[in-house]
Amino acid sequence: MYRLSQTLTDAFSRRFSRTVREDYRQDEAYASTPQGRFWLAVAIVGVLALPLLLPPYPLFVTTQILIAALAGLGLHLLVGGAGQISLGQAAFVGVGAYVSSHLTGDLAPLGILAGGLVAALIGIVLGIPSLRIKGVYLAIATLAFQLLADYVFKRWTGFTGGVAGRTLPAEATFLGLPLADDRVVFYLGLAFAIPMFFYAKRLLSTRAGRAWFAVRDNDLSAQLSGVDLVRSKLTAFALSAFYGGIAGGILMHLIGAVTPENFVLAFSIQYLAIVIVGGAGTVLGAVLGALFIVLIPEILSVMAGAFGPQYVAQLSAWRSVAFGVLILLFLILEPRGLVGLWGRIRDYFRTWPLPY
Amino acid sequence: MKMNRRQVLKAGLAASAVYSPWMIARAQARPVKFAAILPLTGAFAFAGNAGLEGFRDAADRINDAGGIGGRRLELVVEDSGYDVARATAAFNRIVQRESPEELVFVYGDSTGTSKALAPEITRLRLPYSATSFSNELADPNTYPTIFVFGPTYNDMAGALLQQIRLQRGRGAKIFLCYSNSEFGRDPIPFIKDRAGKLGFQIVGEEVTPLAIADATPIVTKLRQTQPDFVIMQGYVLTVEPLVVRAAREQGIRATFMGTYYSAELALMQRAGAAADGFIVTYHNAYYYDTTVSAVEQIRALRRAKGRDLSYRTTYYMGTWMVLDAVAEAMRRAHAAGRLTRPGLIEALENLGDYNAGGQARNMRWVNHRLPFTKLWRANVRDGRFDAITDWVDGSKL
Amino acid sequence: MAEINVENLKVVYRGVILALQGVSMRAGAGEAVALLGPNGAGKSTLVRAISGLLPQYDGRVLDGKIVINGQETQHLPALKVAGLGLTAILEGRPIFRYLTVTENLRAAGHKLTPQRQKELTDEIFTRFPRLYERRFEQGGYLSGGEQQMLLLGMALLTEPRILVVDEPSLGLSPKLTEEVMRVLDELRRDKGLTLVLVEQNARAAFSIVERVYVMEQGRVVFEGTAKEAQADADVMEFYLGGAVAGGFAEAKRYRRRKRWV
Amino acid sequence: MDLALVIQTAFNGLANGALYAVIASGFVLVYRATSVVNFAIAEFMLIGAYLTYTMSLFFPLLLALLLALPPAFIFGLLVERGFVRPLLGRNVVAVVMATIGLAAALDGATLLLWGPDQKAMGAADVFQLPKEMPNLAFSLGGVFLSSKAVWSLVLALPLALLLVVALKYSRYGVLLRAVSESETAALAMGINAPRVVAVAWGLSAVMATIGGAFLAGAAGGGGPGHHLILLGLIVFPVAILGGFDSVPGAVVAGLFIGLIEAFSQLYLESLLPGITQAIPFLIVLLVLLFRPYGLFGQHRIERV
Amino acid sequence: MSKTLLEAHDLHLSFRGVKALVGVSFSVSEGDLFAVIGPNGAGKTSLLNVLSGLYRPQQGRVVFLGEDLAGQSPQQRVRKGLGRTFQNLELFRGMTVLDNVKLGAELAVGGYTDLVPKAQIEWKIRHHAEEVLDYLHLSPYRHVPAGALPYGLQKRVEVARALAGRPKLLLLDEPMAGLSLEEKQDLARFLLDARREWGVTLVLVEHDLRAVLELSTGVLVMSYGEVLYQGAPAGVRENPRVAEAYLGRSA
Repeated sequence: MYRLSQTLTDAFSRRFSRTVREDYRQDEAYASTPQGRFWLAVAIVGVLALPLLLPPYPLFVTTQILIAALAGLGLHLLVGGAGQISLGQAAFVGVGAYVSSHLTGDLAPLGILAGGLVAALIGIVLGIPSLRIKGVYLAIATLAFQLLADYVFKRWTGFTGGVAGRTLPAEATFLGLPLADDRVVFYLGLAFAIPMFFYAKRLLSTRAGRAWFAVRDNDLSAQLSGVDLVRSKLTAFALSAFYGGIAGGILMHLIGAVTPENFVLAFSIQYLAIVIVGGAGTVLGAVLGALFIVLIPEILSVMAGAFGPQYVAQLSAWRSVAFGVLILLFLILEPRGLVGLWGRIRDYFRTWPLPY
Repeated sequence: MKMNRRQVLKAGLAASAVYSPWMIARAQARPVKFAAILPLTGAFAFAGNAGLEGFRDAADRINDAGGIGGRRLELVVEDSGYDVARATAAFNRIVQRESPEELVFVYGDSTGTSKALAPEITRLRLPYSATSFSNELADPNTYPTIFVFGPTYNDMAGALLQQIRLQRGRGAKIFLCYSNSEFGRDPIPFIKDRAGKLGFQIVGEEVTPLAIADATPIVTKLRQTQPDFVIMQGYVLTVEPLVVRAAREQGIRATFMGTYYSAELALMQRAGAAADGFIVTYHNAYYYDTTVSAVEQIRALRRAKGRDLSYRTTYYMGTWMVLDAVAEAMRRAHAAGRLTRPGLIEALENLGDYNAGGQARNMRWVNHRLPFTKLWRANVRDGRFDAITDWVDGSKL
Repeated sequence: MAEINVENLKVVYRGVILALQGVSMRAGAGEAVALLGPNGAGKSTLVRAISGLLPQYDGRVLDGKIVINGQETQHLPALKVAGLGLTAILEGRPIFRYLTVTENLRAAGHKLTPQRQKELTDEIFTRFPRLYERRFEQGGYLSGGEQQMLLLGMALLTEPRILVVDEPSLGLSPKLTEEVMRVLDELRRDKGLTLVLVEQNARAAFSIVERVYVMEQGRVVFEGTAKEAQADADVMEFYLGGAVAGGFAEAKRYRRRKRWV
Repeated sequence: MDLALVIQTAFNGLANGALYAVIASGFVLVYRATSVVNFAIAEFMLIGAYLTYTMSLFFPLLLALLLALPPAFIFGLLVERGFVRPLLGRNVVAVVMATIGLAAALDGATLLLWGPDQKAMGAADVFQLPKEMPNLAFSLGGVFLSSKAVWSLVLALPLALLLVVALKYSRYGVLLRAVSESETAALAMGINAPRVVAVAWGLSAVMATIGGAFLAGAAGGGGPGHHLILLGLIVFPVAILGGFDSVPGAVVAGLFIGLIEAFSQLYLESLLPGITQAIPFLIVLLVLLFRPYGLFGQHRIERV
Repeated sequence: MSKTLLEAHDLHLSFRGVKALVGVSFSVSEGDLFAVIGPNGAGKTSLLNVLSGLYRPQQGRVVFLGEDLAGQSPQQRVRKGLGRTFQNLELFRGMTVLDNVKLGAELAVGGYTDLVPKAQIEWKIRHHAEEVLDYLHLSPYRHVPAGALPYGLQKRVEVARALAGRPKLLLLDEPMAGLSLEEKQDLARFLLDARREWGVTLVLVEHDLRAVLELSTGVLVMSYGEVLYQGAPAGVRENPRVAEAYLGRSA
C-alpha cells in the first residue's frame, strides 16, 4: 500500500513539477521541458481544431474571446508592461476595424494588417503626451482621446460611414471561402493571434520588456540604467495600439459590420478589466482575463435566457451588478488576478498530496 | 425572484451546454418560439422592459387561447444592453440553441444591430423585425425576411410634413433638431428634400447628443430663426422636455413635432404645461383608448392575471401589436400546414386586412412596412394625446 | 506625567522582514531617554510601533508589549495611542508642506478649544519668533531648521504627555542642532513631558537625556545612563568616532566582533 | 454680433457651468483626500437624482432636494468604507478599475431599485403634474434667463463657492488638506484621518446629488434616467482643466467649460455638428500637452 | 600617476535659496576608491545627482574622461560609463533579480533594436548577468522579484545592476547604510575586488566615517555643501574643521 502510494506520488510529481532546468538556454526558452513543449503543441492543435468541434455560437464566443484577448494583450503591454494607463484601447480597435473594412475579400489579411499599422501610428501620437503626463492625468488624456475618436467615427462619414457605419459585403470571400462564415474568420484571426501571442511573450522577456518594466517600476532609476524613456514609452503605445488595431480588423470580419457603438468607452473599460482581472504580469493573464470577461456575461446571459423571459430583465440588471462586484472582489481579494489564482492552484497541485 | 427547481435545473443545463454541441432532446409537442433581443439594460432600458412586458402579455393571451394550433407559443428573451456586439452574440446564441423548426421569428434591437444581423438573417430565411424604424431595413429586395411593423422614420416625417402643409402651406419655416445617432439622422435627408419640394423653408438645424444638460443654446437659435414648426427626431424624451420648456419659457410659440419615440405620456410629465400642443406620430393605440378592441383585450388579460391595470406605455402597445400580428400569421401558416420560416414569411406578407385589434390600419405591406400612422396632439389638461387625424399614409408625399 | 514601557517587542514588515527582534526599553514619567544607533538599526520602526503607525508602513507587531500608562497599546490604532497623550514626530520632517505655518498649527491643534489654541499658538510664536515672521508661508518653503521648529510647535499643540522625536538634528547645522536640543529640553522641563529622542547624532542627544539605549540590527545592544554611555568604549568607538581599530581594507580578515554581540 | 445674445449665452453657460462646478468640486475633493479618481461619479449623480425623485413623491421638489442630501451623504460614507478603504495605497490602475467596477455595480443596482422607467421629478402618477420649483425665469433688456439657469446660479454656484471657502478657512478644511497631503503624518498628530476622508466622500456624494438632480431636470423638465451617466463624463475635462487636486480650480474650470459649451453650441455647432460634445475633451488634450498639471494644479514644492 | 577620470569644477547648487553645494571641486583618478563623507544633509547626495545629471548645477562643470558633461542627459552619462546606485533603494521591485541585472548588462553587451528580439545578444546578456550574479553571490535569487528580497540583498542587487554595466566609474550612494557588519564586510570585499578585477573606479558616498577611512584612497569631507577637507584618508582625523562638523562640537 505504501509503495503504491509512493509510486503514484512520484508519477504525479514527475508530471506536474517542471523538471530542473539544466542550463540557461532551457531557462530562456518558451517551454523549457519536453512536457512543456508537448502541452504547448497540444494546446495549439486544440485551438486549431476548435472550429471543427464547436457549433457556431460557441465558436462566435470563442472568436470574441480571441479578439478581446488580442486587444487586452496589447493593453497589457502598455499597462502591465510599461505601467502607462490607457482608457483608449477601444478607439484603436475602432481604427483597425474601419481601416480593414476598406480592404477586405482576398485582401483581408492585408486590410487587418493595415488597420494595425494605422492604429500604431496613431498610438505613437497618443504616446507623446505620456512623455510629460503620468498616472491619472494620462488616464484622462486617453479618455479624451477615446471620446474624440468616437466623434471622428461618427463624423467622418466618407471613411467610417458615420453613425450608420459600414457593412461588409455579404458575398465577400477570402480565397474562395465566405467571410460570413465564422470559421473562416476564426482561422483568419488565429493566423494573426498565434504569432502575436508568442511575439508578445518573447518581447516581454527580452530587452523591450525589461525596459518597459523598468519604466513601470521606477522611471528615474530606469534612466540611470540607460533606458531610453521616450523610445520605451512610444514603442509600448505603438505596439499596444497595433494589437488593438489587429483585433479591430478581426472583429469587423466577425460581426460583418462596423458601427461606432462597438468602440465606445465601455469597451475600453472592458479591455482594462481584462488586464486587471487577468493579472498584470504575463501574456497568459491577458488570455485568462479575456476568457473571464467575455465568458462570464455570456454564461450569465445563457442562464438568464434559460430561466425564462420573466426573469431576463432582472437578471440582466443583476449581471451588471455581478460584473462590478466580481471586479471589486478580484481587486480586493486577489490583487494578482487570475494568473495569481492560477499560480496558487498550480502550486497546490504540484505539491499535492504532500503540501510540504 | 422566485424560481422553481425545474427552472434552476434548466438554467444549469443550458449553462453547461454552452460548449456542448448536443442539445437536450425534447419529448413533448414542440412549442413555437418567438425570440426577442431587447435593450433591457443601458440607455434604452425603459423601452426594452416595457416592450418585454408587451410581448409577455400578448404571449399569455395567445397561449390562454390555445396557442398556435395547439402548439405553445414560447418567448425567448435576451438582453442587448443597446450594444451591437452583445446583441449579435445574443442572436447567435439563440439561433444556435433553438431548433429551426421551433424558432420562427426574431425581434431585434437597434438599426445597428439589425444591419449587423441582416446578412445572417437573410441566409437563414428567418423572419425578423426590430425596434428600429430605419428606412434602410424596409427593403425586401435586400432583406427579404425583415418586416417593419409600422411606418419608417421617413414615413413618420412625411406625415408630419403633410400636417405642416395643411396648417401653414408653402413658406412654412421649419427648424430641425435631432440627435447625433443612427435614428436621429435617419429621416433628415428625406425631410430636407421634401421640404424643398413643398416650398417649406428649413430655417435652422441643430444636432445634439442623445442627452444634453441645457437647452438654452437651442432655444436661442429658435428665437433667432423664429420657425413655425420644430421637428425633433431621435430622442427618447431626454431632450424634448428640456427644449419645449425652455422654448415656452422664452415665449416661443412654434409648434413642436416629434415621431414615435416622442409619443409617450412622459413628455407631459416631464415638460408639464409646456408640452401642450406637441404633435407626434404614433401608429398604435394608446392604453387609455378603450374604444380600441386590442386595449380591451389587454385590460381583460391583465385583470384576469391580477396584473397592474395602470397606464402601459406605447412601447408596450407596440410589442403587443407585433406579437399579435405575428401570432395571427403563425395561425394562418399553421392552418396551411406550413408553420416554418418560409411559411411564416408568406403568411406575414399575406396578412392583408388584419388590423391587430385596431392597433394598425391593416397589414398591407408596402416594401415590408406599414406606412400608415396617426398624428396626435398633446393635451396636458387631460394628460393624454388626442388624435388629430385618421390614418395618414406617410409615404404619399 | 506619563510613562512608556516596551517589552520584548518584535516587528515584521510585509510579513517577512523582521525589523525589531525583541526590543525592551522604558521611559519613566518625566524622563528623557535617547535611542541611538546607525541607519537601519530599527529606531524608526520602534517609533512607528510606539505611535501605532506600523500598519501605515505595512508592518505589524509580531510579539511583545508596549505599555503606555499601564495600558497595552501594541495593537491599538494610531488615533487611540494619540488619545493617550503620545505624540510622535516622525522622521523626514512630516510637516504639511502645502499648508501655511498657521494652518499647520491649526491642524495639529484641532482638538483644542479656539481659545486654548490661540494661547498655545501665541506661546509657540513667542518661543520661535522666526515662525511668526513666516506664518503665512507654506510649510514646504521653510528651511530645515524652521520646519523642525514648526514640528515642535505642532507637537506642543497636541498637548502631549509623551513626546517621541525621530532624528530632529537630521541635516541641521551644529548650531541649529544645539538650538533644537535646547528647545526640546526646555519644553520637557516646562511641560513635564516624557521624552523619547531618537538620534544618530549621539553627542547632541547626550546633552539633554538621562538614559541611553543603543540599537543595532533590531536589538538593543547597550543600555545605561548618559554618563555610562560616554564612558563605554564601544559606544565611543562606533558612535563618537573614538578609537580606530580593525581594517575594512582587509575585510576578509576583519573579524573583530563587538563585545556586546 | 448681438450683444444681448452674447450676454444671455454667457449667463446660460455659467448656469450650466455652475452645475459642472458643483459636481467636479466634490469629485476633486475626493481625489484630494484619497487620490482616488472616482469613475463612478456619474452613478453618484444618478443615485442622487433618484433619491431626489423618491423624495419628490412625498414633498415639494425644493424640499425633496434638501431631504435627499442626508441619505446621499450616508451613501458616500458607505462607498468609502466598503470599497475605497480596502484599496487605498494600491496602484493607480487598480484603484481606477475598482471605481469602474463600482460604477457597473451601481448601474445595475439603480436599475433594480428604481426600475427602467423614465421618471418625472415631482409627479406621483401620470395625471399629476410635477410639483415644480418656483419659477424664477426673468427677462431683462432682451436677455432672458430660464428658471433652471437662475436656480443653478442661486443654488449650485454658492454651494461650490462655499466648499472652496470652507476648504480654505474652516477647521475641517485645514484637516482635510492636511490628511490629503499625508495620512500618516496626520495620524501622528492625532487627526482622525479615516473620518476626514469618509466625510470627503460623503460631501462628494452630496455635491453630485445636487448637480445630478439639476442636470436630471429638477428645475426644468425630466427626471433621472440613464442619460445622466452620459452627462457625468463632463466631470473629467473639468477636473483636469482645474488641476485635478484644486477645488477652486474645479469651480473655475466648471464655469469655463460651461461657457465654452454654450458658445460652441451657438456658433460652432452649425459648422461642425457634434463638436460641442467633443470640445471639452479637445481642450483637455491641449491643456495637458502644455500644462501637464492643469491650469490650476498645485505648484509642486521641490526641496531636497 | 594614473590619468584623471572625473573632475568637478566649482559646483554650485541651491534650491530656492537653500544652498546644497557651494563651490565643490575635486578630481578622481583611474583606479581610485574615492570617498565622499559628511553628516546627513551635507550635500553628498546632491553632489552625486549633479554628477549623474539629475540636477543641473547653477554654476560649475563636470568633466568625465576629458569631456564636459554639461547638457548630457542622465542616460547618456550612464552609457558613457558613469554608473550609479542610490541611497534609498531604487530597484525595479517588480522585476526579478536576473532582469534587474540584465538591464544593467545591456550597457556592457550593447543593445539592439528592441522590437526584434535577438537570441544571440540576449544570450550574451544572460551570460554576462550570470557572471555578475555569481560574483556577488546572488545566483540563488535570480528568479525572485527584487522587491521580495531582504534589505541587505536588495542593496547588493543594486550594486550588481550597476556593476553589470561595466561602468568605468561607479557612484555609490551609501551602499552600506542599514547593513549588518557582516554584510558591510562582504560588500566592501566585493567592491574592492571589482575595482581590482574589472578596473572600476569607485566614488563612495558614506555616512560612516570609520568604514570609509579604511577603504578609500582619497577622501572628500563635506558639510553644508562646502568642502571641509580633501586629501588622503589619514589626514581626516587631524583636521579640526572635520572634527567639529562631524561630532557636533569640538571633541
